[in-house]
Amino acid sequence: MTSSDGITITLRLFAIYRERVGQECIEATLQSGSTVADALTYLGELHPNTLPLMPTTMVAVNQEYTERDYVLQPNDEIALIPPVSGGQGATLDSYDLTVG
Amino acid sequence: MTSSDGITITLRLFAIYRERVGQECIEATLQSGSTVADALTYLGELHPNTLPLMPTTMVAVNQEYTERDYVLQPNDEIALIPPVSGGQGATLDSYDLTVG
Amino acid sequence: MAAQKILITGEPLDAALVTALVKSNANGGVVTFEGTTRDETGGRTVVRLEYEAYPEMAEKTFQQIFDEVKERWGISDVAVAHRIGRLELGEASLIVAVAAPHRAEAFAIAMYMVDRIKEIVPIWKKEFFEDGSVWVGSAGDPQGSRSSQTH
Amino acid sequence: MAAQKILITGEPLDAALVTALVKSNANGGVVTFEGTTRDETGGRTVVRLEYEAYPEMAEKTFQQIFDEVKERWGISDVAVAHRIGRLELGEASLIVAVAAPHRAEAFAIAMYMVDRIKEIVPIWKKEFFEDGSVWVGSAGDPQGSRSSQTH
Repeated sequence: MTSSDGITITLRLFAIYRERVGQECIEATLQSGSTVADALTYLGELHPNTLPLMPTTMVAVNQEYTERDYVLQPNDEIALIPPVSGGQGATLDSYDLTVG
Repeated sequence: MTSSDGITITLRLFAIYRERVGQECIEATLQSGSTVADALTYLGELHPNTLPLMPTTMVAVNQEYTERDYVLQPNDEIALIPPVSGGQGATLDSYDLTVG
Repeated sequence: MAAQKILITGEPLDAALVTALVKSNANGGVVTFEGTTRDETGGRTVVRLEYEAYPEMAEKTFQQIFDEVKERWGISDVAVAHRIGRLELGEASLIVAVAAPHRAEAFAIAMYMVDRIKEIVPIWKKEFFEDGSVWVGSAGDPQGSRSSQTH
Repeated sequence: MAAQKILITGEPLDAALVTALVKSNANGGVVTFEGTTRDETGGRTVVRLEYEAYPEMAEKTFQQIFDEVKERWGISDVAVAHRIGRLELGEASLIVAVAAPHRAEAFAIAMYMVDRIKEIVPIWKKEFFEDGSVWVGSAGDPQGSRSSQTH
Protein backbone atom coordinates (compact mmCIF):
# COMPACT_ATOMS: atom_id res chain seq x y z
CA MET A 1 0.00 0.00 0.00
CA THR A 2 1.52 3.32 -1.06
CA SER A 3 0.64 6.47 0.79
CA SER A 4 -1.43 7.68 -2.18
CA ASP A 5 -3.67 4.62 -1.73
CA GLY A 6 -4.32 5.26 1.96
CA ILE A 7 -6.66 7.47 3.94
CA THR A 8 -6.16 8.38 7.54
CA ILE A 9 -9.18 8.20 9.83
CA THR A 10 -9.80 8.46 13.56
CA LEU A 11 -11.71 5.88 15.56
CA ARG A 12 -13.29 7.25 18.75
CA LEU A 13 -14.06 4.78 21.49
CA PHE A 14 -16.47 5.28 24.38
CA ALA A 15 -17.78 3.40 27.38
CA ILE A 16 -17.31 -0.36 27.02
CA TYR A 17 -15.20 0.04 23.85
CA ARG A 18 -12.89 2.50 25.58
CA GLU A 19 -12.45 0.15 28.51
CA ARG A 20 -11.82 -2.92 26.39
CA VAL A 21 -9.35 -1.22 24.08
CA GLY A 22 -7.75 0.88 26.79
CA GLN A 23 -7.72 3.96 24.55
CA GLU A 24 -10.15 6.76 23.72
CA CYS A 25 -8.90 7.22 20.20
CA ILE A 26 -7.12 5.23 17.46
CA GLU A 27 -5.64 6.74 14.33
CA ALA A 28 -5.60 4.36 11.40
CA THR A 29 -4.60 4.39 7.76
CA LEU A 30 -6.93 2.35 5.61
CA GLN A 31 -7.01 1.72 1.86
CA SER A 32 -8.87 4.27 -0.23
CA GLY A 33 -12.42 3.10 -0.77
CA SER A 34 -12.65 1.50 2.67
CA THR A 35 -16.06 1.51 4.32
CA VAL A 36 -17.24 1.78 7.91
CA ALA A 37 -17.46 -2.03 7.89
CA ASP A 38 -13.77 -2.21 6.95
CA ALA A 39 -12.87 0.06 9.85
CA LEU A 40 -14.77 -2.24 12.22
CA THR A 41 -12.92 -5.24 10.82
CA TYR A 42 -9.66 -3.39 11.37
CA LEU A 43 -10.56 -2.72 15.01
CA GLY A 44 -11.70 -6.31 15.52
CA GLU A 45 -8.37 -7.65 14.27
CA LEU A 46 -6.46 -5.28 16.51
CA HIS A 47 -8.69 -5.85 19.56
CA PRO A 48 -10.64 -9.12 19.25
CA ASN A 49 -12.35 -8.44 22.60
CA THR A 50 -14.44 -5.79 20.83
CA LEU A 51 -15.92 -8.26 18.34
CA PRO A 52 -18.75 -9.50 20.60
CA LEU A 53 -19.94 -5.89 21.02
CA MET A 54 -20.20 -5.07 17.34
CA PRO A 55 -23.58 -6.58 16.38
CA THR A 56 -25.46 -4.09 18.58
CA THR A 57 -23.19 -1.13 17.91
CA MET A 58 -24.23 1.87 15.85
CA VAL A 59 -21.64 3.93 14.02
CA ALA A 60 -21.39 7.68 13.58
CA VAL A 61 -19.14 9.39 11.08
CA ASN A 62 -18.40 12.99 11.87
CA GLN A 63 -21.11 12.88 14.54
CA GLU A 64 -23.91 11.65 12.29
CA TYR A 65 -25.31 8.12 12.46
CA THR A 66 -24.14 6.29 9.35
CA GLU A 67 -24.65 2.93 7.68
CA ARG A 68 -21.82 0.40 7.48
CA ASP A 69 -21.47 0.67 3.71
CA TYR A 70 -20.53 4.36 3.92
CA VAL A 71 -17.23 4.95 2.05
CA LEU A 72 -14.75 6.70 4.31
CA GLN A 73 -13.17 10.02 3.38
CA PRO A 74 -9.79 11.31 4.59
CA ASN A 75 -9.88 12.56 8.21
CA ASP A 76 -13.31 11.10 8.93
CA GLU A 77 -14.03 10.70 12.64
CA ILE A 78 -15.66 7.31 13.19
CA ALA A 79 -17.34 6.76 16.55
CA LEU A 80 -18.53 3.40 17.80
CA ILE A 81 -21.82 3.84 19.65
CA PRO A 82 -22.83 0.90 21.80
CA PRO A 83 -26.46 1.03 22.99
CA VAL A 84 -27.02 4.27 24.90
CA SER A 85 -27.97 4.71 28.53
CA GLY A 86 -31.64 3.93 28.57
CA GLY A 87 -31.61 1.68 25.55
CA GLN A 88 -34.70 1.24 23.38
CA GLY A 89 -36.75 0.13 26.34
CA ALA A 90 -36.88 -2.53 28.97
CA THR A 91 -36.04 -5.36 26.57
CA LEU A 92 -32.46 -4.34 25.82
CA ASP A 93 -29.74 -6.40 27.38
CA SER A 94 -26.83 -4.91 29.20
CA TYR A 95 -23.40 -6.43 29.27
CA ASP A 96 -22.27 -7.67 32.63
CA LEU A 97 -18.64 -7.13 33.52
CA THR A 98 -18.75 -9.09 36.73
CA VAL A 99 -17.27 -12.53 36.93
CA GLY A 100 -19.52 -15.54 37.46
CA MET B 1 -94.94 23.97 58.54
CA THR B 2 -94.26 23.08 62.17
CA SER B 3 -90.72 22.74 63.40
CA SER B 4 -91.10 18.96 63.61
CA ASP B 5 -91.72 18.91 59.86
CA GLY B 6 -88.63 20.94 59.04
CA ILE B 7 -84.94 20.19 58.64
CA THR B 8 -82.25 22.80 58.80
CA ILE B 9 -79.52 22.66 56.19
CA THR B 10 -76.65 24.87 55.13
CA LEU B 11 -76.04 25.98 51.56
CA ARG B 12 -72.43 26.85 50.78
CA LEU B 13 -71.78 29.16 47.88
CA PHE B 14 -68.50 29.59 45.99
CA ALA B 15 -67.12 31.57 43.11
CA ILE B 16 -69.86 32.84 40.79
CA TYR B 17 -72.63 31.72 43.19
CA ARG B 18 -71.01 33.55 46.08
CA GLU B 19 -70.71 36.72 44.01
CA ARG B 20 -74.28 36.60 42.68
CA VAL B 21 -75.84 35.89 46.07
CA GLY B 22 -73.46 38.12 48.01
CA GLN B 23 -73.08 35.51 50.76
CA GLU B 24 -70.84 32.49 51.38
CA CYS B 25 -73.43 30.59 53.32
CA ILE B 26 -77.21 30.37 53.67
CA GLU B 27 -79.01 28.51 56.44
CA ALA B 28 -82.41 27.24 55.40
CA THR B 29 -85.21 25.22 56.90
CA LEU B 30 -86.86 22.92 54.38
CA GLN B 31 -89.64 20.39 54.72
CA SER B 32 -88.66 16.91 55.82
CA GLY B 33 -88.14 14.72 52.78
CA SER B 34 -86.77 17.59 50.70
CA THR B 35 -84.18 16.69 48.10
CA VAL B 36 -81.14 18.45 46.72
CA ALA B 37 -83.38 19.57 43.84
CA ASP B 38 -85.74 21.20 46.33
CA ALA B 39 -82.84 23.09 47.90
CA LEU B 40 -81.85 24.40 44.47
CA THR B 41 -85.42 25.50 43.83
CA TYR B 42 -85.37 27.30 47.18
CA LEU B 43 -82.16 29.13 46.26
CA GLY B 44 -83.50 29.99 42.80
CA GLU B 45 -86.62 31.57 44.30
CA LEU B 46 -84.55 33.57 46.77
CA HIS B 47 -81.92 34.58 44.17
CA PRO B 48 -83.27 34.25 40.62
CA ASN B 49 -79.88 35.36 39.23
CA THR B 50 -78.51 31.93 40.19
CA LEU B 51 -81.02 30.06 37.99
CA PRO B 52 -79.02 30.38 34.73
CA LEU B 53 -76.03 28.74 36.45
CA MET B 54 -77.83 25.67 37.71
CA PRO B 55 -77.89 23.42 34.61
CA THR B 56 -74.09 23.03 34.68
CA THR B 57 -73.74 22.96 38.46
CA MET B 58 -72.79 19.86 40.41
CA VAL B 59 -73.89 19.43 44.00
CA ALA B 60 -72.00 18.03 46.95
CA VAL B 61 -73.60 17.04 50.24
CA ASN B 62 -71.19 16.87 53.14
CA GLN B 63 -68.30 17.16 50.66
CA GLU B 64 -69.33 14.25 48.46
CA TYR B 65 -70.73 14.68 44.96
CA THR B 66 -74.41 13.77 45.13
CA GLU B 67 -77.34 13.36 42.75
CA ARG B 68 -80.26 15.78 42.83
CA ASP B 69 -82.73 13.21 44.11
CA TYR B 70 -80.75 12.72 47.34
CA VAL B 71 -83.06 13.20 50.33
CA LEU B 72 -81.61 15.75 52.71
CA GLN B 73 -80.88 14.98 56.34
CA PRO B 74 -80.79 17.48 59.21
CA ASN B 75 -77.61 19.61 59.25
CA ASP B 76 -76.52 18.52 55.79
CA GLU B 77 -74.02 20.86 54.18
CA ILE B 78 -74.99 21.37 50.54
CA ALA B 79 -72.39 22.95 48.28
CA LEU B 80 -73.09 24.23 44.80
CA ILE B 81 -70.16 23.38 42.53
CA PRO B 82 -70.10 25.29 39.26
CA PRO B 83 -67.64 23.88 36.70
CA VAL B 84 -64.16 23.83 38.23
CA SER B 85 -61.11 25.73 37.09
CA GLY B 86 -59.93 23.75 34.09
CA GLY B 87 -63.32 22.41 33.15
CA GLN B 88 -63.68 19.11 31.31
CA GLY B 89 -61.48 20.32 28.47
CA ALA B 90 -61.32 23.04 25.89
CA THR B 91 -64.98 22.76 24.96
CA LEU B 92 -66.43 24.05 28.21
CA ASP B 93 -67.89 27.51 28.16
CA SER B 94 -67.11 30.11 30.74
CA TYR B 95 -69.51 32.75 31.89
CA ASP B 96 -68.56 36.28 30.98
CA LEU B 97 -69.23 38.98 33.53
CA THR B 98 -68.32 41.86 31.28
CA VAL B 99 -70.98 43.99 29.74
CA GLY B 100 -71.53 43.90 25.96
CA MET C 1 -42.09 6.27 51.32
CA ALA C 2 -45.75 7.05 50.57
CA ALA C 3 -45.78 10.81 50.24
CA GLN C 4 -49.38 11.65 49.29
CA LYS C 5 -49.00 15.27 50.36
CA ILE C 6 -51.64 17.93 49.74
CA LEU C 7 -51.04 21.64 50.06
CA ILE C 8 -53.65 24.35 49.45
CA THR C 9 -52.14 27.73 50.13
CA GLY C 10 -52.28 31.44 49.48
CA GLU C 11 -48.48 31.56 49.30
CA PRO C 12 -46.41 31.20 46.09
CA LEU C 13 -45.78 27.58 45.12
CA ASP C 14 -42.33 26.05 44.90
CA ALA C 15 -42.13 23.18 42.41
CA ALA C 16 -38.79 22.02 43.79
CA LEU C 17 -40.26 21.61 47.27
CA VAL C 18 -43.28 19.69 45.99
CA THR C 19 -41.03 17.47 43.87
CA ALA C 20 -38.74 16.82 46.83
CA LEU C 21 -41.71 15.32 48.71
CA VAL C 22 -42.00 12.40 46.28
CA LYS C 23 -38.36 11.58 45.56
CA SER C 24 -36.79 8.41 46.82
CA ASN C 25 -33.92 6.15 45.87
CA ALA C 26 -36.37 3.47 44.76
CA ASN C 27 -37.72 5.67 41.98
CA GLY C 28 -36.09 6.23 38.62
CA GLY C 29 -38.33 8.98 37.28
CA VAL C 30 -40.02 12.06 38.67
CA VAL C 31 -42.51 14.02 36.61
CA THR C 32 -43.57 17.47 37.75
CA PHE C 33 -46.37 19.48 36.20
CA GLU C 34 -46.64 23.18 36.85
CA GLY C 35 -49.72 25.04 35.69
CA THR C 36 -49.05 28.73 35.27
CA THR C 37 -51.09 31.79 34.48
CA ARG C 38 -51.27 32.45 30.75
CA ASP C 39 -51.29 36.01 29.50
CA GLU C 40 -54.13 35.42 27.09
CA THR C 41 -57.22 33.25 26.79
CA GLY C 42 -59.53 33.17 23.81
CA GLY C 43 -57.66 36.12 22.35
CA ARG C 44 -58.12 38.38 25.38
CA THR C 45 -55.26 39.66 27.51
CA VAL C 46 -55.33 38.33 31.07
CA VAL C 47 -53.91 40.71 33.67
CA ARG C 48 -54.25 38.56 36.78
CA LEU C 49 -56.18 35.66 38.28
CA GLU C 50 -57.93 34.58 41.42
CA TYR C 51 -58.51 31.06 42.62
CA GLU C 52 -61.15 30.17 45.17
CA ALA C 53 -61.43 26.79 46.87
CA TYR C 54 -63.97 24.83 48.86
CA PRO C 55 -61.07 23.80 51.05
CA GLU C 56 -62.42 20.83 53.03
CA MET C 57 -63.82 19.19 49.91
CA ALA C 58 -60.77 20.07 47.79
CA GLU C 59 -58.62 18.16 50.25
CA LYS C 60 -61.02 15.19 50.16
CA THR C 61 -61.08 15.09 46.36
CA PHE C 62 -57.28 15.35 46.13
CA GLN C 63 -57.12 12.36 48.48
CA GLN C 64 -59.67 10.53 46.32
CA ILE C 65 -57.42 11.07 43.29
CA PHE C 66 -54.42 9.73 45.26
CA ASP C 67 -56.52 6.68 46.13
CA GLU C 68 -57.42 6.16 42.47
CA VAL C 69 -53.72 6.33 41.53
CA LYS C 70 -52.77 3.89 44.27
CA GLU C 71 -55.52 1.50 43.15
CA ARG C 72 -54.69 1.68 39.44
CA TRP C 73 -50.88 1.92 39.47
CA GLY C 74 -49.85 0.95 43.01
CA ILE C 75 -47.95 4.22 43.32
CA SER C 76 -48.16 6.50 46.37
CA ASP C 77 -45.26 8.88 45.79
CA VAL C 78 -47.54 11.71 44.70
CA ALA C 79 -47.90 15.29 45.86
CA VAL C 80 -50.04 18.21 44.86
CA ALA C 81 -50.06 21.90 45.67
CA HIS C 82 -52.73 24.40 44.65
CA ARG C 83 -52.45 28.11 45.11
CA ILE C 84 -55.54 30.10 46.00
CA GLY C 85 -56.20 33.82 46.18
CA ARG C 86 -54.74 36.40 43.85
CA LEU C 87 -52.08 35.38 41.29
CA GLU C 88 -50.01 37.50 38.97
CA LEU C 89 -49.08 36.46 35.43
CA GLY C 90 -46.60 33.61 35.22
CA GLU C 91 -47.19 32.41 38.77
CA ALA C 92 -47.94 28.74 39.32
CA SER C 93 -51.47 27.81 40.33
CA LEU C 94 -51.04 24.04 40.41
CA ILE C 95 -48.11 21.72 40.94
CA VAL C 96 -48.36 17.95 40.63
CA ALA C 97 -45.36 15.72 41.30
CA VAL C 98 -45.18 11.95 40.80
CA ALA C 99 -42.28 9.59 41.30
CA ALA C 100 -42.33 6.03 40.02
CA PRO C 101 -39.79 3.30 39.33
CA HIS C 102 -40.34 3.69 35.56
CA ARG C 103 -40.88 6.87 33.63
CA ALA C 104 -43.89 5.75 31.56
CA GLU C 105 -45.89 5.29 34.76
CA ALA C 106 -44.75 8.61 36.19
CA PHE C 107 -45.93 10.43 33.05
CA ALA C 108 -49.23 8.54 32.87
CA ILE C 109 -50.01 9.24 36.52
CA ALA C 110 -49.13 12.93 36.29
CA MET C 111 -51.43 13.36 33.28
CA TYR C 112 -54.20 11.42 34.97
CA MET C 113 -53.91 13.51 38.14
CA VAL C 114 -54.02 16.85 36.35
CA ASP C 115 -57.04 15.75 34.32
CA ARG C 116 -58.87 14.49 37.40
CA ILE C 117 -58.01 17.59 39.43
CA LYS C 118 -59.59 19.72 36.74
CA GLU C 119 -62.67 17.49 36.76
CA ILE C 120 -63.47 17.01 40.41
CA VAL C 121 -61.51 19.28 42.75
CA PRO C 122 -63.69 22.25 43.73
CA ILE C 123 -61.32 25.11 43.02
CA TRP C 124 -62.45 27.89 40.72
CA LYS C 125 -60.48 30.29 38.57
CA LYS C 126 -61.46 33.87 37.84
CA GLU C 127 -59.64 35.59 35.00
CA PHE C 128 -59.29 39.35 35.11
CA PHE C 129 -58.98 41.28 31.84
CA GLU C 130 -58.43 44.98 31.45
CA ASP C 131 -62.16 45.44 30.94
CA GLY C 132 -63.77 42.77 33.08
CA SER C 133 -63.48 39.34 34.59
CA VAL C 134 -64.86 35.85 34.14
CA TRP C 135 -65.26 32.71 36.26
CA VAL C 136 -63.77 30.10 33.97
CA GLY C 137 -66.07 27.21 33.16
CA SER C 138 -69.23 28.77 34.57
CA ALA C 139 -71.65 28.53 31.66
CA GLY C 140 -75.31 29.31 32.00
CA ASP C 141 -75.85 32.64 30.28
CA PRO C 142 -75.63 31.83 26.56
CA GLN C 143 -75.31 35.38 25.26
CA GLY C 144 -72.35 36.00 27.52
CA SER C 145 -70.60 32.66 27.25
CA ARG C 146 -67.24 32.23 25.56
CA SER C 147 -64.83 29.41 25.06
CA SER C 148 -62.41 28.74 27.85
CA GLN C 149 -58.97 27.25 27.39
CA THR C 150 -57.53 24.39 29.28
CA HIS C 151 -54.04 24.92 30.60
CA MET D 1 -38.95 32.97 23.74
CA ALA D 2 -37.35 29.93 22.12
CA ALA D 3 -35.24 28.44 24.88
CA GLN D 4 -33.78 25.26 23.35
CA LYS D 5 -31.03 25.06 25.97
CA ILE D 6 -28.64 22.13 26.26
CA LEU D 7 -26.43 21.49 29.28
CA ILE D 8 -24.01 18.58 29.64
CA THR D 9 -22.16 18.87 32.90
CA GLY D 10 -20.25 17.12 35.62
CA GLU D 11 -21.97 19.25 38.25
CA PRO D 12 -25.21 18.31 40.07
CA LEU D 13 -28.35 19.20 38.11
CA ASP D 14 -30.96 21.65 39.34
CA ALA D 15 -34.45 20.92 37.97
CA ALA D 16 -35.73 24.35 39.01
CA LEU D 17 -33.04 26.09 36.97
CA VAL D 18 -33.72 23.97 33.90
CA THR D 19 -37.47 24.55 34.26
CA ALA D 20 -36.94 28.29 34.62
CA LEU D 21 -35.30 28.32 31.16
CA VAL D 22 -38.55 27.37 29.43
CA LYS D 23 -41.13 29.35 31.38
CA SER D 24 -42.92 32.26 29.82
CA ASN D 25 -46.20 34.08 30.30
CA ALA D 26 -47.48 32.67 27.02
CA ASN D 27 -47.38 29.12 28.36
CA GLY D 28 -49.98 27.50 30.57
CA GLY D 29 -48.17 24.29 31.41
CA VAL D 30 -44.63 23.23 32.20
CA VAL D 31 -43.68 19.56 32.46
CA THR D 32 -40.36 18.59 33.99
CA PHE D 33 -38.90 15.10 33.93
CA GLU D 34 -36.11 14.18 36.27
CA GLY D 35 -34.36 10.85 35.85
CA THR D 36 -32.66 9.74 39.03
CA THR D 37 -30.39 6.93 40.07
CA ARG D 38 -32.36 3.91 41.26
CA ASP D 39 -30.99 1.83 44.09
CA GLU D 40 -31.68 -1.44 42.35
CA THR D 41 -31.85 -2.80 38.82
CA GLY D 42 -32.83 -6.33 37.91
CA GLY D 43 -32.80 -7.24 41.60
CA ARG D 44 -29.21 -6.08 42.25
CA THR D 45 -28.29 -3.23 44.55
CA VAL D 46 -26.76 -0.27 42.75
CA VAL D 47 -24.23 1.66 44.82
CA ARG D 48 -23.35 4.42 42.33
CA LEU D 49 -23.29 5.29 38.63
CA GLU D 50 -21.11 6.81 36.00
CA TYR D 51 -22.22 8.48 32.81
CA GLU D 52 -19.92 8.99 29.86
CA ALA D 53 -20.76 11.15 26.85
CA TYR D 54 -19.54 11.69 23.32
CA PRO D 55 -19.99 15.39 23.99
CA GLU D 56 -19.92 16.95 20.50
CA MET D 57 -22.37 14.41 19.13
CA ALA D 58 -24.54 14.45 22.26
CA GLU D 59 -25.05 18.17 21.74
CA LYS D 60 -25.89 17.62 18.05
CA THR D 61 -28.41 14.88 18.79
CA PHE D 62 -30.09 16.95 21.54
CA GLN D 63 -30.44 19.73 18.95
CA GLN D 64 -31.85 17.23 16.45
CA ILE D 65 -34.50 16.24 19.00
CA PHE D 66 -35.36 19.92 19.57
CA ASP D 67 -35.72 20.29 15.79
CA GLU D 68 -38.04 17.28 15.67
CA VAL D 69 -40.19 18.80 18.42
CA LYS D 70 -40.30 22.16 16.68
CA GLU D 71 -41.28 20.47 13.41
CA ARG D 72 -43.96 18.26 14.92
CA TRP D 73 -45.48 20.53 17.58
CA GLY D 74 -44.22 24.01 16.76
CA ILE D 75 -42.84 24.32 20.30
CA SER D 76 -39.36 25.63 21.10
CA ASP D 77 -39.59 26.18 24.85
CA VAL D 78 -37.56 23.08 25.64
CA ALA D 79 -34.46 22.50 27.72
CA VAL D 80 -32.38 19.51 28.63
CA ALA D 81 -29.59 18.86 31.10
CA HIS D 82 -27.54 15.68 31.37
CA ARG D 83 -25.09 14.95 34.12
CA ILE D 84 -21.92 13.03 33.30
CA GLY D 85 -19.23 11.55 35.50
CA ARG D 86 -19.83 9.92 38.86
CA LEU D 87 -23.30 10.04 40.43
CA GLU D 88 -24.45 8.94 43.86
CA LEU D 89 -27.81 7.28 44.53
CA GLY D 90 -30.79 9.58 44.17
CA GLU D 91 -28.93 12.16 42.11
CA ALA D 92 -30.49 13.33 38.84
CA SER D 93 -28.83 12.20 35.62
CA LEU D 94 -31.29 13.78 33.17
CA ILE D 95 -33.66 16.71 33.32
CA VAL D 96 -36.05 17.58 30.51
CA ALA D 97 -38.31 20.63 30.73
CA VAL D 98 -41.02 21.63 28.26
CA ALA D 99 -43.41 24.54 28.34
CA ALA D 100 -46.40 24.77 26.04
CA PRO D 101 -49.65 26.72 25.89
CA HIS D 102 -51.62 23.55 26.65
CA ARG D 103 -50.72 20.79 29.03
CA ALA D 104 -51.43 17.83 26.73
CA GLU D 105 -48.72 19.05 24.36
CA ALA D 106 -46.27 19.68 27.18
CA PHE D 107 -46.70 16.10 28.43
CA ALA D 108 -46.51 14.59 24.94
CA ILE D 109 -43.34 16.50 24.10
CA ALA D 110 -41.63 15.65 27.39
CA MET D 111 -42.34 11.94 26.86
CA TYR D 112 -41.18 12.11 23.27
CA MET D 113 -37.95 13.86 24.23
CA VAL D 114 -37.04 11.41 26.98
CA ASP D 115 -37.71 8.47 24.65
CA ARG D 116 -35.64 9.99 21.85
CA ILE D 117 -32.78 10.94 24.18
CA LYS D 118 -32.55 7.34 25.30
CA GLU D 119 -32.55 6.20 21.66
CA ILE D 120 -30.08 8.50 19.95
CA VAL D 121 -28.04 10.63 22.35
CA PRO D 122 -24.60 9.03 22.82
CA ILE D 123 -24.36 9.01 26.61
CA TRP D 124 -23.68 5.75 28.37
CA LYS D 125 -24.48 4.62 31.89
CA LYS D 126 -22.34 2.33 33.98
CA GLU D 127 -23.94 0.83 37.06
CA PHE D 128 -21.73 -0.12 39.97
CA PHE D 129 -22.81 -2.90 42.30
CA GLU D 130 -21.05 -4.08 45.42
CA ASP D 131 -19.44 -6.87 43.41
CA GLY D 132 -18.98 -5.44 39.94
CA SER D 133 -20.22 -3.05 37.32
CA VAL D 134 -22.04 -3.05 34.01
CA TRP D 135 -22.39 -0.75 31.01
CA VAL D 136 -26.16 -0.61 30.63
CA GLY D 137 -27.43 -1.65 27.22
CA SER D 138 -24.15 -3.08 25.94
CA ALA D 139 -25.13 -6.56 24.84
CA GLY D 140 -22.81 -8.80 22.85
CA ASP D 141 -21.62 -11.42 25.29
CA PRO D 142 -24.63 -13.71 25.71
CA GLN D 143 -23.46 -15.59 28.78
CA GLY D 144 -22.99 -12.35 30.68
CA SER D 145 -25.99 -10.40 29.47
CA ARG D 146 -28.85 -9.45 31.74
CA SER D 147 -32.01 -7.42 31.45
CA SER D 148 -31.67 -3.71 31.94
CA GLN D 149 -34.37 -1.48 33.26
CA THR D 150 -35.59 1.74 31.73
CA HIS D 151 -35.92 4.61 34.12
